Amino acid sequence: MSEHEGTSSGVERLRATKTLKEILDVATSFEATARDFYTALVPKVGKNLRWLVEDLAKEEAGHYTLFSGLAARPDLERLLQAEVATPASDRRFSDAVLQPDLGERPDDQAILQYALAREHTAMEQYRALAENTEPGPFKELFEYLANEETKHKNELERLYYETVHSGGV
Amino acid sequence: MRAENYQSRAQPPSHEYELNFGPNHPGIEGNYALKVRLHGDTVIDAKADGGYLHRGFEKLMEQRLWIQNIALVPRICVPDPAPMELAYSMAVETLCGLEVPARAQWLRVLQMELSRVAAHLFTFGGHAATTGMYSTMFWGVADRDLILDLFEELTGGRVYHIYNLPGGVRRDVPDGFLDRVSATLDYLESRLADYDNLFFTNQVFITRARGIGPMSQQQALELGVTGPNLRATGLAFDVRRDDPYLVYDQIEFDIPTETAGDAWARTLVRRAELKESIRILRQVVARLPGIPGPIRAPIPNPLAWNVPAGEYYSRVESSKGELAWYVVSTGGAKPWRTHIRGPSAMHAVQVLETLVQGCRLEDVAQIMFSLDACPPEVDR
Amino acid sequence: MSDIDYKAKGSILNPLRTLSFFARKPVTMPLAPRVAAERYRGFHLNDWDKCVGCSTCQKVCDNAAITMVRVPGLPNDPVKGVRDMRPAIDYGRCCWCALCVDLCPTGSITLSREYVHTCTDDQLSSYFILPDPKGIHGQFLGQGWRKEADNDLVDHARQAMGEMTPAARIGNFAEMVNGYDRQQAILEASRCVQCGMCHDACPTHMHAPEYIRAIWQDDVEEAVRQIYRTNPFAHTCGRVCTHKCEDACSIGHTGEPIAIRWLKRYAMDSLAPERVAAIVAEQGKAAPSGRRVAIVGAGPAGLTAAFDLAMAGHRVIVYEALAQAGGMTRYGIPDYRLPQAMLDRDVAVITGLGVEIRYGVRIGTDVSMAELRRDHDAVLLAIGLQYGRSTRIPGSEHADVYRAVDLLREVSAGNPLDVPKQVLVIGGGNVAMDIARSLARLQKIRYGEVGVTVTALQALGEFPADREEIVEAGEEDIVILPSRGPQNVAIEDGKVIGLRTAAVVSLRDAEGRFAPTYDLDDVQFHPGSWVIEAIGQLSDAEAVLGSEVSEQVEWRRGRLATDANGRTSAPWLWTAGDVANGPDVVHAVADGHRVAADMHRFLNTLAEVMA
Amino acid sequence: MTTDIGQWLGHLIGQVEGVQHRGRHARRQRLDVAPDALPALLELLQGKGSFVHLSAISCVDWPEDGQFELVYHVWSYELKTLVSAHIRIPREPGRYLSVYDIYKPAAFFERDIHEMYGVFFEGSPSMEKFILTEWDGPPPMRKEFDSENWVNDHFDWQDYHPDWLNDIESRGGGIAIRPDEQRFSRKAKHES
Repeated sequence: MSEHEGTSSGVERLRATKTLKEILDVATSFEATARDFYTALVPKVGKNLRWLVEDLAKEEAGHYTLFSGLAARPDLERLLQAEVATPASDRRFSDAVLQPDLGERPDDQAILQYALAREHTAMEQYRALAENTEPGPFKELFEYLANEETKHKNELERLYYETVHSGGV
Repeated sequence: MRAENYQSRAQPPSHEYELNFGPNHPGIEGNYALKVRLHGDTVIDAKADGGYLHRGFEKLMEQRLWIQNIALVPRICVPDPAPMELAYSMAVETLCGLEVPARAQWLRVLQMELSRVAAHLFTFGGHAATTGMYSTMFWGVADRDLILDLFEELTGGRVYHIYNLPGGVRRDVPDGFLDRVSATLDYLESRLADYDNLFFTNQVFITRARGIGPMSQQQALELGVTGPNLRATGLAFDVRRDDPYLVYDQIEFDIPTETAGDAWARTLVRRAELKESIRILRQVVARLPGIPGPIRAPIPNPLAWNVPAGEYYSRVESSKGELAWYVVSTGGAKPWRTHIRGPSAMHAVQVLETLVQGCRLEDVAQIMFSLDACPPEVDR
Repeated sequence: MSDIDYKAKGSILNPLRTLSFFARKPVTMPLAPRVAAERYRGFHLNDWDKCVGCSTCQKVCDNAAITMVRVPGLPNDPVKGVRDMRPAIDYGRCCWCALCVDLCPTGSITLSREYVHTCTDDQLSSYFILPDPKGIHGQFLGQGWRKEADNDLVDHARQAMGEMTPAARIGNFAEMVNGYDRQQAILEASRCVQCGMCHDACPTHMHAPEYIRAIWQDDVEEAVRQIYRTNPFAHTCGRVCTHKCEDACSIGHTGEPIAIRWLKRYAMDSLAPERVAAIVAEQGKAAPSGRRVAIVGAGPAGLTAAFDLAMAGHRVIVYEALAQAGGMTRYGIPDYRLPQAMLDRDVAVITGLGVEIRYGVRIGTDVSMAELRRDHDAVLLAIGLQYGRSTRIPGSEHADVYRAVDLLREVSAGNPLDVPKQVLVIGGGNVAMDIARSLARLQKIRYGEVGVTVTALQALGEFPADREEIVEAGEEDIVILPSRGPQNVAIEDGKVIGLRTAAVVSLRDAEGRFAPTYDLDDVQFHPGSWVIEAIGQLSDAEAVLGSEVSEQVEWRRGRLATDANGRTSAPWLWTAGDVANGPDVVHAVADGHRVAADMHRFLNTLAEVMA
Repeated sequence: MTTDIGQWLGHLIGQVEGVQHRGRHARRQRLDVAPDALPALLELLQGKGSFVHLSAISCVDWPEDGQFELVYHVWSYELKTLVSAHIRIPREPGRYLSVYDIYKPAAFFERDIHEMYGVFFEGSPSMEKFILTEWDGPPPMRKEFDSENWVNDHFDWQDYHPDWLNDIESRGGGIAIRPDEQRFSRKAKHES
């Protein structure tokens, strides 16, 4: 599911520090990929699962818009050059930029498991970034994102258990 | 009773007239009354006239669940309601084959004899009042109240105990209750001397009561007289002894009799019975602590209680005489038929009608009270 | 015999001795009202927190003195057996017998220690009281008559149900519960106070008070008549119903609830199938309507709807993918709980009405939904949840990791299973218990001993399974490990060797929703050669409908969107049963009735249009 | 009581034709007898059996059989046994013989049965009304007379409007189940 061994893009990113700009770029493409992935999945799943995929796409699109907006703000340009320590979760986060292969007609459980893993990675990444960033607008941004992703992940977890563990039968 | 029902029974000659004696509860329309035909102040004929004091018990009982009738039957006789519950319960128990636990039987004796004492105190008072001796009535009613206090504690009700259920009784004695019974019995015994002075050995009362409403044993048997009224003619018959129920066969008591068969003798029998009841109650107080529970046999849910088909005639000795229920079940949730044989129904109609023949008007009330007739039980 | 001799003692002077009373101290009683005795039967008090509005007091009242009053704002929950009604007493009718106290199932009613209430003519309404804990005069003087062990008339104890001992039942699939005999059934039925809480709580609102009463009256035919008013799966529900009725039973507040399920079973078992069929026929089948209905799935929901629609005169054809009818009741419930012969009886009554069941036809594969639609006026989708969910933990894709429903289907169909000596079951619901106990029996038969371990996320008290299932599983030497979350299936040399679980720290989040968290420092290994997942089920509704129909209809969060009557956005298609509202037989029956009624309304309008 | 009541009674009633005898216990004996044999039986019981006390006469209505059952409860002070003699008479015309000549208390019971069931006793001293002097309806103890219906037809339920009820009604609640809808004794049917 979220195990994608052997992707070649990892090595160059194995640096101790990165600029905020670099990190934001990755995050933006992370959200864009997800948005595109879910959007592409919509016609592939049965109509009964479409609500789930559409919900997920909408969520990711929201984050993408937020990031694109930040990158375009001239007043933040200087701050974006600051170097921050690369979080331990960075590699997994970067890997998730790539689209997974869930097969031709993934079921609700598979979609949820993918989404859960993604949210978990994002949550860890943003939390670590928030810790590594000097106090200021970006620290607040990462904290905000970490909380968002945590909430989202919890929501998905509940949905997962309610869907899969369908109760006392 | 409406005015149009007060029509004279015949067209009497001018020197005879008719008097409606009663209804004896002036506030209640349609109560029991005695229509007396007089020649001067001498009674030449009398007819009992039933009323509507309590109405249609037997019909009502056919429409109620077996257990619900327990709430109804004590109302048939206010002065002595307890035996009504008991006799009805005994009939149902026989039909159901219920074994009443020993402790329940002793508790029932306790209730019965307390009720008998209360009823006799009431009767003394009533009888005394008919001869103008109202102090005895006040005393009797006040002392009866002490028994009612005990009933309130034991059963939750002062007059309508609703204490029996088919199968046993509803509650056990509360803490310290037997001590309070003993104290009340001590008090009542001590009062007996007062009653003797004021009433039983009062020469005015003796003179008023002796020779009034006399009945021979032969006459009493013919008229179906029972209870103290029968024993006052010398026949020592008592259902408790001769058709025994509860645990009366384990209790020592005498059956007092008199021979004169008049109003005086009837009252003397009751006075002696009061003492016998106290004697019985002392035995209950002494033995009850040693009788283990339970106080009720297991009974079904009252809402789903079919009593097996059958019939039974259950009899007890009430303070007024032989009390019986004839109960018929067709196996249903309600009685098919219940018929009460109340002692007063006999005494207040045929017996009273007979005994007042030839007596003087002022003795009619005394004869009635000396028979201890209970109008509600006539009307039932 | 008299002990006073009036001749000797009688004197006109004797009463004068009484004059000595003038010298005595007068007895003076205070004017203030005194409090009555501790068990005095005064005016009613009612503890509103205890009272559930069952109206038993009203039923036992001799004098029609009790009126039930609906009080807005009080809890009103049929499933919990609580009504927002409270008794009001008419003191123009009450006789203070206190039978209402003695028979009160909750013990909420007591009587006060007050003697008197009186009023003038213009205040007559003060004789009509809604008792609360303070009583008629708003002054609580302590409780008088109340329910104690001596005077309690509620019949608390249930008739014991005979069943096979664990040793006797573990080696076979024979039905383990004996059922009541006539005497037991009558005694058990006699405990009922006819409050009707069961009727309100039952999903299909069975006339339980009526059939319990009929059983008590030894009128089994009447009982069956009452049962069939609402439930054509009576043999089945008499055995495996989740009996919401018993949870709501008012006797359950202070005693054991009436064994309503077993009484239903008694009534059904007591009557020959021909008599049951004759009683059903009494209801009278309507004249043929000329309408055709297709029902997909011969489970309880589909067949209940088939029953109703056939009675209403419609031609009903049921398409069943498997070889026999009953759905999960046949292929999910083991024989020791529900012998298939009993299910056959229920089905026979329904087919006896002219309902045709075509077996072995899988809609979406053998016949398309479009064809069904073409050949019928209306279609009901009642396919249930036939597919097991997988945990998809690492290793769960191994061939020796099974879904419980698949195995149960094999057991019920009588197909041989190569059950190993030690198996592991994941799940705490009834399906988990069913597969655990079924495999235990197969192991006992094959190896002479049981080797089943059940792990579940829930703590023992929170298992979705019925209490008795858990107890009985324990009696059959099945090991149950609560609060363990599966982490991975251990595989060695291509073979399953066991399951790793972590301790569950918490099962629910702050909002009470299901979201387990694990303590990964507390991991255990459970050896076993098979792992069976019994965590949840899903349907293949989308596949049955086919993509064309599937695209046409509305969906709502993964399920077909329906109105309150089970009708989808396609005017010819309804859905019912577990696939719509799960997950037990009686809910499916209720669903079947509801949907059938709506389909019948629809078919009637069709007839009008055609005419 | 040392006498074997059953045996003794069996011997006595052997003199009356068609009597069936059952004993519940020593002090309760039941006899079933044809109506025309009852007076002779009672005379025998009273004269030879010392059953001098007529405790009661009970009437039981059996509408489905079209019969009234009359039960004569007699007691012997000597034998200490109660014998209940049962007869069945046709409900129509509901006539029977008075036993007043044998037992005086019969007058009271017969008058009562006449008033409550409409059974006429020939030779009874008074068949006048006793309690129901203002009643011109059917004999009320007959099963077909439904007294509760009669009450409901002739009397109104008290119409109460206490403040608490007005308040509850203003909040959307109110009387939900009237007592007459639920009264259990009314619902429970007779099974016979």
